[in-house]
Amino acid sequence: MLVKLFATLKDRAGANAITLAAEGEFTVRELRALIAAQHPKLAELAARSIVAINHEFAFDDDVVRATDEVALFPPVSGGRP
Amino acid sequence: MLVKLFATLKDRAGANAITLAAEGEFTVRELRALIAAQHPKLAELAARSIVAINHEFAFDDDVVRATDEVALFPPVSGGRP
Amino acid sequence: MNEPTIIRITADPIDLNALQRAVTTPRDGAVVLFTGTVRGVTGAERTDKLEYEAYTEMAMAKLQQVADEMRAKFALIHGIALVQRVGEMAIGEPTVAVVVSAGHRGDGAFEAARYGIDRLKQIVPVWKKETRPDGSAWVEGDYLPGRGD
Amino acid sequence: MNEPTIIRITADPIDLNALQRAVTTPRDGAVVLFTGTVRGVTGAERTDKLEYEAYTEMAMAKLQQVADEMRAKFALIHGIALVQRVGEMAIGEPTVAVVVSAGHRGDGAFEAARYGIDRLKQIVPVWKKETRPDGSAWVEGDYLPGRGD
Repeated sequence: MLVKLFATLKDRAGANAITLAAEGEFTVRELRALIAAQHPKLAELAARSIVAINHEFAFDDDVVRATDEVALFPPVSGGRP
Repeated sequence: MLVKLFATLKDRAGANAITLAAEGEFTVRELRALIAAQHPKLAELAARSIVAINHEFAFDDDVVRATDEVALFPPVSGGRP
Repeated sequence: MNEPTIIRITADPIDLNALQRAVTTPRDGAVVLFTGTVRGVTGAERTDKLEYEAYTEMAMAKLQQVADEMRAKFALIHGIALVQRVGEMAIGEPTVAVVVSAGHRGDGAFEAARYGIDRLKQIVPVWKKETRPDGSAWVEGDYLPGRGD
Repeated sequence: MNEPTIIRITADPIDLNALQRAVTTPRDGAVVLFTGTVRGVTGAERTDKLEYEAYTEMAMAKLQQVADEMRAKFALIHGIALVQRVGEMAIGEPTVAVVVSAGHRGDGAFEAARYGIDRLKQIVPVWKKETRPDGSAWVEGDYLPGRGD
């Protein structure tokens, strides 16, 4: 499966997406571990970045399917209110 | 002296100013009476319109000099907040 | 610090892009623009066009006073533009603009713009004449200025 | 009723005049426009230019969600425009616009615009890269979305 990357994560990976060997269903927590294992450069960022599944925010217990659109990115640039 | 008129007052007078025979100093209350006496068409409006002297709001006890710039107009079109 | 204050009474259309640029200083990250527009429908009433008239010299002085009050009440704002259009306007066109810039969106630009339009509608001598299907008439407000206004 | 909702992510400059016209319905007498701009000076820091990047598909969905939330919270507002610019921008240029129309200035357009920009800055996936005299870096926020965001 493909994981889209934005901002700091894109720069760290040197690409706007990474491929991940993954099948079936797993949790967001497991997704983070898969990324860390297969893309060590992203290990630290993968642990604390935001995960989106099919354009919705996802949380550690949520289920990811290998067919979902998955993205990893830092908190958005809110700026001081 | 000249008294500038705006909006409803201008329409009623059919002119954007009226001349007023007046000398020296008098109060805004007396100004309203002078206008009513010399321009009967404006009598009713003169009693309740806003008076401005030299671009500042003026009130019944304020002093007008015949050399001041005097204007008469309705409340401004505020619109519902 | 250079803090632009733009005060204008004009027969020309109001250009919001130009006003945004004009009030924005290098320290500004937020600009709030309020525009009053010619409403074509109010309840069951229909308006075809609007004409605004100003007592220009006094209106300029009172716009400056509104800007001064805004600065006194909202210490963190930077640029201010207060523009009143006069003459004939069609439905949907901006008749008035109140524009405020500030460093951040929480620095009072929203509140200052709201205060500015409220005060402008109270003390700046401008009147509108509405043309409706049944004729035209001056629209009078109900605010009577007091001392200090 | 025809209540325009404009959602846009674009590399083109933001045209406030066009947005004002686009959100204004015949029932509207008030339009509030908020624009975020590229700040050139923040305290002692200087920024030369800014680049915005969006996760476009998700950002469009989240802009729509912000508009839906605005309508749910501010029942009297009419038109809404939410526009995020992406790509390189110079100091003073609008990077984002939140535009709200309503019948009257007290009908919640100011509050809805403020709510809109606050939510947009929390949940719409857009990031900025600042170029300063000492190099360039992504600016990260600190809002962590929760369930329902």
